[in-house]
Amino acid sequence: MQKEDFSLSEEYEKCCVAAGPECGAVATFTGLVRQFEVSTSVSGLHLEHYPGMTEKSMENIVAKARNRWSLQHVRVVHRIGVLEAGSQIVLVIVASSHRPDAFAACEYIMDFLKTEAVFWKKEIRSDGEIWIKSTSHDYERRDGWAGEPSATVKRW
Amino acid sequence: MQKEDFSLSEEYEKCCVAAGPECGAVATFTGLVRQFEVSTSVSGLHLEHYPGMTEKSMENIVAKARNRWSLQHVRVVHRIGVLEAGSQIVLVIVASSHRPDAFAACEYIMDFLKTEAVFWKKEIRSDGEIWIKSTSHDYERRDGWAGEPSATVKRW
Amino acid sequence: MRVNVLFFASLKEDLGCAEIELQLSELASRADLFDCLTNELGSARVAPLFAENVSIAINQSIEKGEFTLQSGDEVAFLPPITGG
Amino acid sequence: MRVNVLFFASLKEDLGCAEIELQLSELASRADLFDCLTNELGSARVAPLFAENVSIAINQSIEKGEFTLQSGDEVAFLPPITGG
Repeated sequence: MQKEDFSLSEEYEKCCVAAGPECGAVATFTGLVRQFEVSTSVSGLHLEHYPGMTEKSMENIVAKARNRWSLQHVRVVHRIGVLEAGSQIVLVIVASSHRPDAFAACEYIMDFLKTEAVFWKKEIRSDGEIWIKSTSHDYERRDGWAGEPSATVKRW
Repeated sequence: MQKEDFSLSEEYEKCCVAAGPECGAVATFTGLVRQFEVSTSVSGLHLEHYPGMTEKSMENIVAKARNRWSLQHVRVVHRIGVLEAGSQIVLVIVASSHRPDAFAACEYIMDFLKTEAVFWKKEIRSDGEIWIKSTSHDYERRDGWAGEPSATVKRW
Repeated sequence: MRVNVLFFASLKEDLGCAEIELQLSELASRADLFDCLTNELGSARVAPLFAENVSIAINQSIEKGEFTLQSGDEVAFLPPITGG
Repeated sequence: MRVNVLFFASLKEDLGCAEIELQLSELASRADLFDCLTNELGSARVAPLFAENVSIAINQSIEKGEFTLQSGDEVAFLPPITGG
């Protein structure tokens, strides 16, 4: 959790060192503040958190991912405070021996960050400030991870 | 296609500029040469391609991904020649307004690169050199993308 | 006993304060907490805390049912989280 | 007419050459191509080209069925690709 910006490049270098010689796959995700939401112009985002509880909620998500897949390194960096349009908000980096684990864990962590990490976001729009709500689509994505992994790969 | 190494950081910077203000999500994947395969030590990988045909096969994969999802920027960098253990092999960067498209397209491109891009790989092992084969798992992953996207998100 | 109560995000704005220290009796219940808040802040101002989608965390753990408070507990009112 | 034939990866190693120029008659068929390669390289050496999982590309397009070659065509023998 930090107010400062992060560097994908630095975190990637650290990840490769930490993951070691059995690492074959690194998946990353970076979330950015979009300048437009539907037809409204957004000049920035205010991210509020609950010091202590937010960290615990994020550690819990990472622990669940590490428990589910074989991962060599996981790093989540999340910014808080006021972020201008175009700014980086969140970074997830996952290293694994194999591609499927790296992709799945990275997407899993993002889907749970979107629904279970303790953050509140307010959009700073041309027509005022508005606290945003989770979408039902976010919950559907999270719930898609429920149950045991099946033998068949299913896409959407 | 290049013999030289690539920089995730440079490609990410270019991607953010190219993707523009509607970009909210950047997914990346980097494939590395693993030092161990099962119990065998691997000192390097020799990647052979068919100049012209390999490029066409990769452009075709990217075009299919662009056709299927709403993407602002896609970049694939692939190295050829002899790569030492720990080296970067391939980089895929995808930018989109929304997270699901960025993740899906990045994974789709990797799954098709693994099965339809014209490359041959030889492992340089402690016990000799061996041309490696695609695994049935690679084909299952590719075939998981067949058909129309369904309304339900399914995981594995 | 004294208990610290925190308000986050839209609730902080609705109530116009981020934090309030309450004087409660030992083992105060959920109902005692709401009564005390209503006395301190007025019923109009605390109305948003009664919304169904507002969660209460005691010492940073969500408590969905009944609870009793102890001295030094940290109580927080959380609007629905919107994630990272 | 002259046609250039390329061999990749394990086939290049098995045959001990990356490229051979063949002299073929106009509109040479798949069978004519294999006959000519056998004459040039010997039946033992060309045996790997007959494997079921070997693909033939004409001017960088895979041809699974019959074909006829034209002057200047680029023919390539490809072992199963193993991807990026």
